[in-house]
Amino acid sequence: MLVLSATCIAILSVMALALARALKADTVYDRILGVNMFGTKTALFIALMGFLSGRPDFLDIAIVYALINFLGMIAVLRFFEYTAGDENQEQEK
Amino acid sequence: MLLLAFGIISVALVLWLLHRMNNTDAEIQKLALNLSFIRYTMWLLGQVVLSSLTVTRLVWGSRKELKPTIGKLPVNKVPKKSRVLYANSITLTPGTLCIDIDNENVTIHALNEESLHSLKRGDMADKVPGENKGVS
Amino acid sequence: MAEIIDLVLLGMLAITAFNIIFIKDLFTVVMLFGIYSFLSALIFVNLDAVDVAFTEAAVGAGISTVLMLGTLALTGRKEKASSHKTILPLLVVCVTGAALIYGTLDMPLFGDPDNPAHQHVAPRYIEDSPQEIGIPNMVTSVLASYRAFDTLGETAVVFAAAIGVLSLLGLPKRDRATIQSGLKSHLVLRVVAKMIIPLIVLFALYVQFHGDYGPGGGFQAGVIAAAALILYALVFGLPMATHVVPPRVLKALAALGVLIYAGTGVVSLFLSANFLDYSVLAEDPVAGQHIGIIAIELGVGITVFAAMLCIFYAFAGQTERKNIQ
Amino acid sequence: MIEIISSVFLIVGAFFSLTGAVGIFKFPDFFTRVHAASVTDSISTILIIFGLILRTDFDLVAVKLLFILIFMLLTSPTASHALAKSARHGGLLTLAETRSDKKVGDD
Repeated sequence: MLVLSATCIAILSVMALALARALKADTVYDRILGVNMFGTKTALFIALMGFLSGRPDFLDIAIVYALINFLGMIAVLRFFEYTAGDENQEQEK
Repeated sequence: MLLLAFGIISVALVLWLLHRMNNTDAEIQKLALNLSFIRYTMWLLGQVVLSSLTVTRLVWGSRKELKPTIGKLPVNKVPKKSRVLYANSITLTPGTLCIDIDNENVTIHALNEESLHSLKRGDMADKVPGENKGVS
Repeated sequence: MAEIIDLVLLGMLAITAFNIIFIKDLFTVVMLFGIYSFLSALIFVNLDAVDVAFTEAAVGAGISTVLMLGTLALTGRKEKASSHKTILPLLVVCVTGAALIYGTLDMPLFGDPDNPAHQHVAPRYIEDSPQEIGIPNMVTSVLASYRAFDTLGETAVVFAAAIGVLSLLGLPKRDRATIQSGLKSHLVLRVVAKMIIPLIVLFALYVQFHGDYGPGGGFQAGVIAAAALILYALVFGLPMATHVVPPRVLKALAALGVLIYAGTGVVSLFLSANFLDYSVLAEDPVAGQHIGIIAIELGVGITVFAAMLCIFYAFAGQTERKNIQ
Repeated sequence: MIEIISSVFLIVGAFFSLTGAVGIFKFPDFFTRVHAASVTDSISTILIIFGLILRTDFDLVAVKLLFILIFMLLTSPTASHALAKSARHGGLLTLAETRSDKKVGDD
C-alpha cells in the first residue's frame, strides 16, 4: 500500500512537471510534448489510483485516457499541416 | 450467454468495418504473431532497459556529455513490411529518435554518438522480424 | 491520501485555468483546455463518479478538442485584442463570485448523510434497484430505467445539436476525391492508426454492451466509436472516411437511435404499462428491465455516435473546402 | 514474494518516470527533450504496468492492463515520431545545427 501511494505521488509530481513544461514552453512543439506527456501519465495515474482504492474498474477510464490522448495529438498535428507555413515563423523565437 | 452473443456481434462488426477501410485506403497491414516476433519483443525489452539506463545517466549527469547528433541510415536491408516496426523500435528505445522515414533512409536523432553507432552496426535492422529472406 | 490527491489536482486545475485566461494564442488555449478536462475527469474519478469521468474524458478532452481545433482552422488562432474596459466586468465577476461563495456557507457538508439530496429519492434507488432492475451498475439503472425519460430528452438534445450544426454547415458529399488530404507523409502514423482503430472500436463496443456491469454505457461508447472514425478521418483524410461511413448513413443512424429509444417506450405502452416501463417486456420483470436497458442504451449509442461523427464531418468538410480555395 | 517484486517494479518505474520529467527541463532543446519524454513513456510505463499486473489475480484486470500497455507502446513512439517529424518539417533546428549556424562556441 505504501509503495502504491509513493508511486502515485511520484506520478503526480511527474504530471505537475509536465504541466509546467506545457505552460512554460519555448516553442509550440515543447508545449505539445508536455501535453502529450501529461496525458500518458494521467492514464497511468488512474490505473494506479484504481489499485490504491481497490476498484480496478477504473482501468476502463485509463484506456479511454490513453486513446483520447493519442487522438488529441493527431488532431494537433493535423492542425499544423493546415496552418503550417504562415504561422510557424512567429512561434520560433 | 447474451454477453457472448454481443461479443460475437462486436467482433463481426469490427471485422466488417476494417474490411471497408481496407477496401477504401488499400493499405492492408499484416502482422505475423509468430515466434520470431516474440523473440524480437524480448530482445527489444532488453534494449529498452539498457538504453534507458544510458539516458538516465545523461539526465542526472552533467550537460557536457550530451552530444546530440543526427544521422541517416539506409533501410534497404529491412523488409518493407517491417519498416514501421523498425522506426517505432528506434523511437521506443530512449536515446534514439526516428525523425523521418522514406523509401531509402531513416533520419535518426540520437542523444550521443554511441547510440547512433550501435544502430549503424545494424543489430536492430537484422533482428526485426519479417521475411528477411529477400522477398520484401 | 485521497484528500492530498484532490488538493494537488485542484491546484493544477486552478493554475491551468488562470493560464487559459491570460494566454492570447488560441491554439495553446485549446490544448490547455484538453488538460483542464483531463484534470477535472481525474477529480471525478477521485470522487468515485466513474461514469461522469468517463464522459468528461471522452467528450471534454477528446471530441471537443478536435472540434475546437477544427474551428480554429477556420477562424485563425490569435485572439483579438479586447476593446472593452475591464474594470466593470471584473467587479461584477468578483461580486458574483463572493455571493456564490457566501451561498455555499448554507450548503450541507460534503458527504454528509443527512444532505437533502441523500434523503429524497436516492435511498429508494439504492435499496430497491438490486431487486427491481438487477444490474450491478446502479448509475446505469438510474439513468436508463428510473430516469429513462430524462435520458430520452438528452438523446434528443444530442440529435437536435447535430441537426443544428448540419443546417448551419452542411455535410460534405460522399465522393472518392483524389485530393490528398490526410497526413499522407506520415507513414508510421498511418500504419499504427490502422492497427489501433480496430482496437478502439472493439473497446467502444465493449463499453456499449458492458455498461450494465461496469462504468460506461451507450453515451460513452458512441463517443469512443466516433473517436475511432475521427482518428481515421484525421490520418487518412476526410474523403476516405466519408467513403467508409457515408454521411447519409449517418443521418439515418442518428434518427434511428432516437427511434429505437422512443420505440422501446411505445412498445411498453402497447403492452399496457407506462411509457418506458420495461418490466412488461418479458415474463420476468427483472429480465424485462434488462432487455429494455440494453435496447435504449443501443439507441443512445447509435445516436451519439452518428451525431458526433456528423458534427465532425461538417466541421472538417468546411475546413477542407476553405483549404482548397 | 510477488508483492516484493511488484514493489520493486513500481518504485524503479516511478524513478525512471521522475528522471524523464527532470530531463524535459534539463535538456537544452526540443529534440533532446523528446528523448527524455520517451524514457517516461517506454520503460516506466512497462515497469509500472507490470508491477500492477503482478498485483492482480491474473484475471480480466490483468488483461486490461496488458491492453493499456500494448496500446501505449504502440501509440507513444508513434506520437513522438510524428511530433518530431512535424517539428523538423516545420523548420525547427537541432542543437548541433543551431550551433553551427551561429558559428559561436556558446557555453
